[in-house]
Amino acid sequence: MSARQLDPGTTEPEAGPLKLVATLTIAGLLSGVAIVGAWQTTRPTILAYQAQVLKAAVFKVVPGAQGLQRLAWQGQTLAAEADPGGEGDDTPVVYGAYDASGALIGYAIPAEGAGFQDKIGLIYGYDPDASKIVGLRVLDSRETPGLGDKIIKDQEFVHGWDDLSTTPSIELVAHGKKAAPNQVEAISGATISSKAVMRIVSGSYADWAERLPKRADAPRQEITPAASPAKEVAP
Amino acid sequence: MSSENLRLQVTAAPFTHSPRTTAAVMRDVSLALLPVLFAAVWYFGIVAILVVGTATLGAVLTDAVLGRQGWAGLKDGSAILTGVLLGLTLPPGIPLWMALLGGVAGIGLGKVVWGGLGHNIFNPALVGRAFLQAAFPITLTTWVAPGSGSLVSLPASTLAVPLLHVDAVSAATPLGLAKFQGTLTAVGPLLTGNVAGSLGETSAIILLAGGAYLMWRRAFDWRIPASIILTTAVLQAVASAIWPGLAPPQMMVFSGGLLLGAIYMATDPVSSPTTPRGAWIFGAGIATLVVLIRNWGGLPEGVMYAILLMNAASPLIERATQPRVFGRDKRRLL
Amino acid sequence: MSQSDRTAEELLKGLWKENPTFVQVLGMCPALAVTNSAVNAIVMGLATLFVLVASSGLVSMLRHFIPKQVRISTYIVIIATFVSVADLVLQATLPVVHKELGAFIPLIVVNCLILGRQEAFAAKNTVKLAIADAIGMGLGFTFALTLLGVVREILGSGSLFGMALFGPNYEPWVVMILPPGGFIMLGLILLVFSWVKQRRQARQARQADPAPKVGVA
Amino acid sequence: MTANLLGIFIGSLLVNNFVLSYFLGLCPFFGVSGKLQTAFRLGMASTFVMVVTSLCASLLNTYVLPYAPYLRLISFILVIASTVQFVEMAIKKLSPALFKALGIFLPLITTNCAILGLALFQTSRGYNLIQGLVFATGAGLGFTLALVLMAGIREESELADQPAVVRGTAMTLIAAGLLSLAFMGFAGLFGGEA
Repeated sequence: MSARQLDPGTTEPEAGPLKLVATLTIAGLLSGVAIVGAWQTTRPTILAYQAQVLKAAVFKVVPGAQGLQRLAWQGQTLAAEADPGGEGDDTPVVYGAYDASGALIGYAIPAEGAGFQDKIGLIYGYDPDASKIVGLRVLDSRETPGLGDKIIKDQEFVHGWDDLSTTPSIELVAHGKKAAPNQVEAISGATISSKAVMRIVSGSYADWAERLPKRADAPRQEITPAASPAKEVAP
Repeated sequence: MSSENLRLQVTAAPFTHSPRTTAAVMRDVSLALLPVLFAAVWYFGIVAILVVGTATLGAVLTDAVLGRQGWAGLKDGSAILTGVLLGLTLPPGIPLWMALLGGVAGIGLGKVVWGGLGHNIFNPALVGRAFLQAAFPITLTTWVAPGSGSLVSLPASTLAVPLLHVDAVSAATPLGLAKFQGTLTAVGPLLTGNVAGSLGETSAIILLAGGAYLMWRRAFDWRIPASIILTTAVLQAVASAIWPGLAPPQMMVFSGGLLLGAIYMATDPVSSPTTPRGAWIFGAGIATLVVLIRNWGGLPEGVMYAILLMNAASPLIERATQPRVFGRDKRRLL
Repeated sequence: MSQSDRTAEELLKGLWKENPTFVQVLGMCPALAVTNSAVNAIVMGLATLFVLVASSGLVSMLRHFIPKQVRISTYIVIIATFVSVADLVLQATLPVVHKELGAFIPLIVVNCLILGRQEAFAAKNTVKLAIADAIGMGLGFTFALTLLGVVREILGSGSLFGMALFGPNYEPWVVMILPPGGFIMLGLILLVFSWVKQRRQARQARQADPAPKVGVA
Repeated sequence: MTANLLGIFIGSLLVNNFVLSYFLGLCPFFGVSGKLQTAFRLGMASTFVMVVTSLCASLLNTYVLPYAPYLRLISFILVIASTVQFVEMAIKKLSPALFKALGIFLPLITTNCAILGLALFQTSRGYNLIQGLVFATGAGLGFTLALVLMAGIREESELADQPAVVRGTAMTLIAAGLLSLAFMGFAGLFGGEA
């Protein structure tokens, strides 16, 4: 674009202010109608996909899960949160993972934080009765391809979180140095991204897991066949 | 780059005339590098020669084929020097085809496209190294422990088939140990060079001796290494006094590529400022970046990046520190 | 020149002679940002093509009704609308690619190529020509992006359209899918372009003037 | 999570420099980086517009967009266009000298994708008002830094006797690639741990 093109031509006959305002208003109105139309049409598909992605992630990090529901703190009690409050809503939530009978078998906790390059978003499964982390998946990351993105691709690292004791606390050790049930091995060559994942999980764990109720005290899932469990994802 | 600029006949920096020819300087630098190469062979075996040789081959061939002067352009020795320096920054176990590629990339992207010797903004050897580091991040940070093989044995990865990956055993460098495991290395091994690292960054004593020789021969601007080493030591002394977890200053100076970079890379007269004040600023800038990256960055080593960044800034430094021309009004930088 | 010839010419010029990326050097942000894989590059190219064709058609249709003073704002509103629509449709149909492209779909709005075509062509020509021009430019852009995406993916990931090409032991040139690789690769492609062009000019000059000439460096 | 401000600032200034790592603002980067002085001025003007845009985007994100998320793109672009218009008028009134110096570059800022990119990234990362302002300042100064470094390189290499094939955009792209390579050294700097 050259500046000349942006400069409104002054030699042209002036259009009246009314016409200018009218043009912009009509353009705005039509544009609004078009966008809202597209939004309405695509919304169900987008939400269904997001719900599916979330469901897949929850079922992966809490093995054996059959159903899930959003849980949030309401005062001192953890309760099911029916519907997200819109895109601006950032009430922290966890997902309860349930077996077929509607009893809670674990929590899937989304967490995010700074990585080597950019934000890392992940979700991890937590079993409150055993005080164990039972699974972890990185959902969102822009870590260096071939290096930092091993936190997604390196199966050894990913499965290092499958049965991880949280007592007294989780620890990262160098590759091949795991000696205790509360230790995860870092990926060799991608120590920084491994560290970032550990930091994010530790931080979120301190915020969440310690006060999450045991299985028996957790809210049950209402089994209504029609209800699709997850409405919206904020991974 | 509009064509309306008047094409003046301008020679490239450095403008100061010196009785010493480029080729003579190159000879001195090569001479000073010989002990470094011997040390590399001593610690890592004959593979050091192979890596340095292949990198040099890549550099020389590229300069001869793509360079404007063809084979005649090799006479000043600068392409050979670039190749040798590049080779010395590589890890001992690097596959040879990568070393060759590094030489090609260094000369191609770092020198030929800029118009050849005297016109490049970045140090070609470091361009090659940075390209390799970005292309093969794992291989370029896979180190071999010194003395782990016999003089003539080769690491398994050396003869890897081009384009294919071979796993290699990795030892940690002193800087990596300090950063990721919190283990400090004593000054003794750093001085003698009995540590894992790039081929040329082993022995601090030998590197310093080479620097002293170059200074005596006036083959380089001593201000730049002096500024880098002093600033690094001072900044790290202050930083490690404030945050006791950081490595001590002596380790900062003697480990990794700091000395190799300060003495042989940063002093490249084409890609560094030519004014004395500019040289001090240039060095201090490199040191500041090194201290920042090593202490608070994601990478254990940052000398290469620090030098490349200051290479990029050196036209600005030069401009800001140029003595005012008589009769012209004070010209601000911006 | 007949009408259909003119249309064909407007269509073809964007593909090669006035290729938006290689010749006009417009819309570099998406050309570099999303070309780390061939699929991303094609989707981005096609999304841009859609927005470009739709906006050019509409702008050309309305060219007598939009007052000069507010034309840029109107164009931007029109473009932003189509981009919003494209964004939503992509999110619904190709969610995985949409996630990878991230913010670069909304950024089509400020792709200088699109606003440039409205101002330079659509606002002054008939609907038919405007659409032909837009299709040509859009395809040229898609072609350039795809070429870049294919090269970068093959070198950087050892795959093409997600399928591994060289087996599991390939050592990928990670740099190619990182930002520096994008800059350098496009730079090298442009270099090849201008080298070919120079050689052709030199040959033409030689043919015109048979006297021996000094070769071009 | 509350990302620390130093991390955000360094992140947008160096680690994820808008030009060299996100490829945003390339049009002015290639168009205006030929002369040091104009590069610096355009950079500073863009920084100012970025800060104002960030402020407006924060307000929109808090008060308007929760109710109408589909208007995000169109409201951002309108905010940017009017901010640029407003900045242009303000500078013209307050400092005619500066206005003259910036000249044609001001309207160009509207189509600088770095500005829209800033608003979009700020939204998708969920930055609050303060974080957004720090992000915008870092990104703007980072844009200026890239522009100024590039201008220095280009002014110097104009004087060099380059091969004719290389001159022009190809050269600038390769230079940007090498600069971007050098900026990789900042990866992870102050990344959330400072």
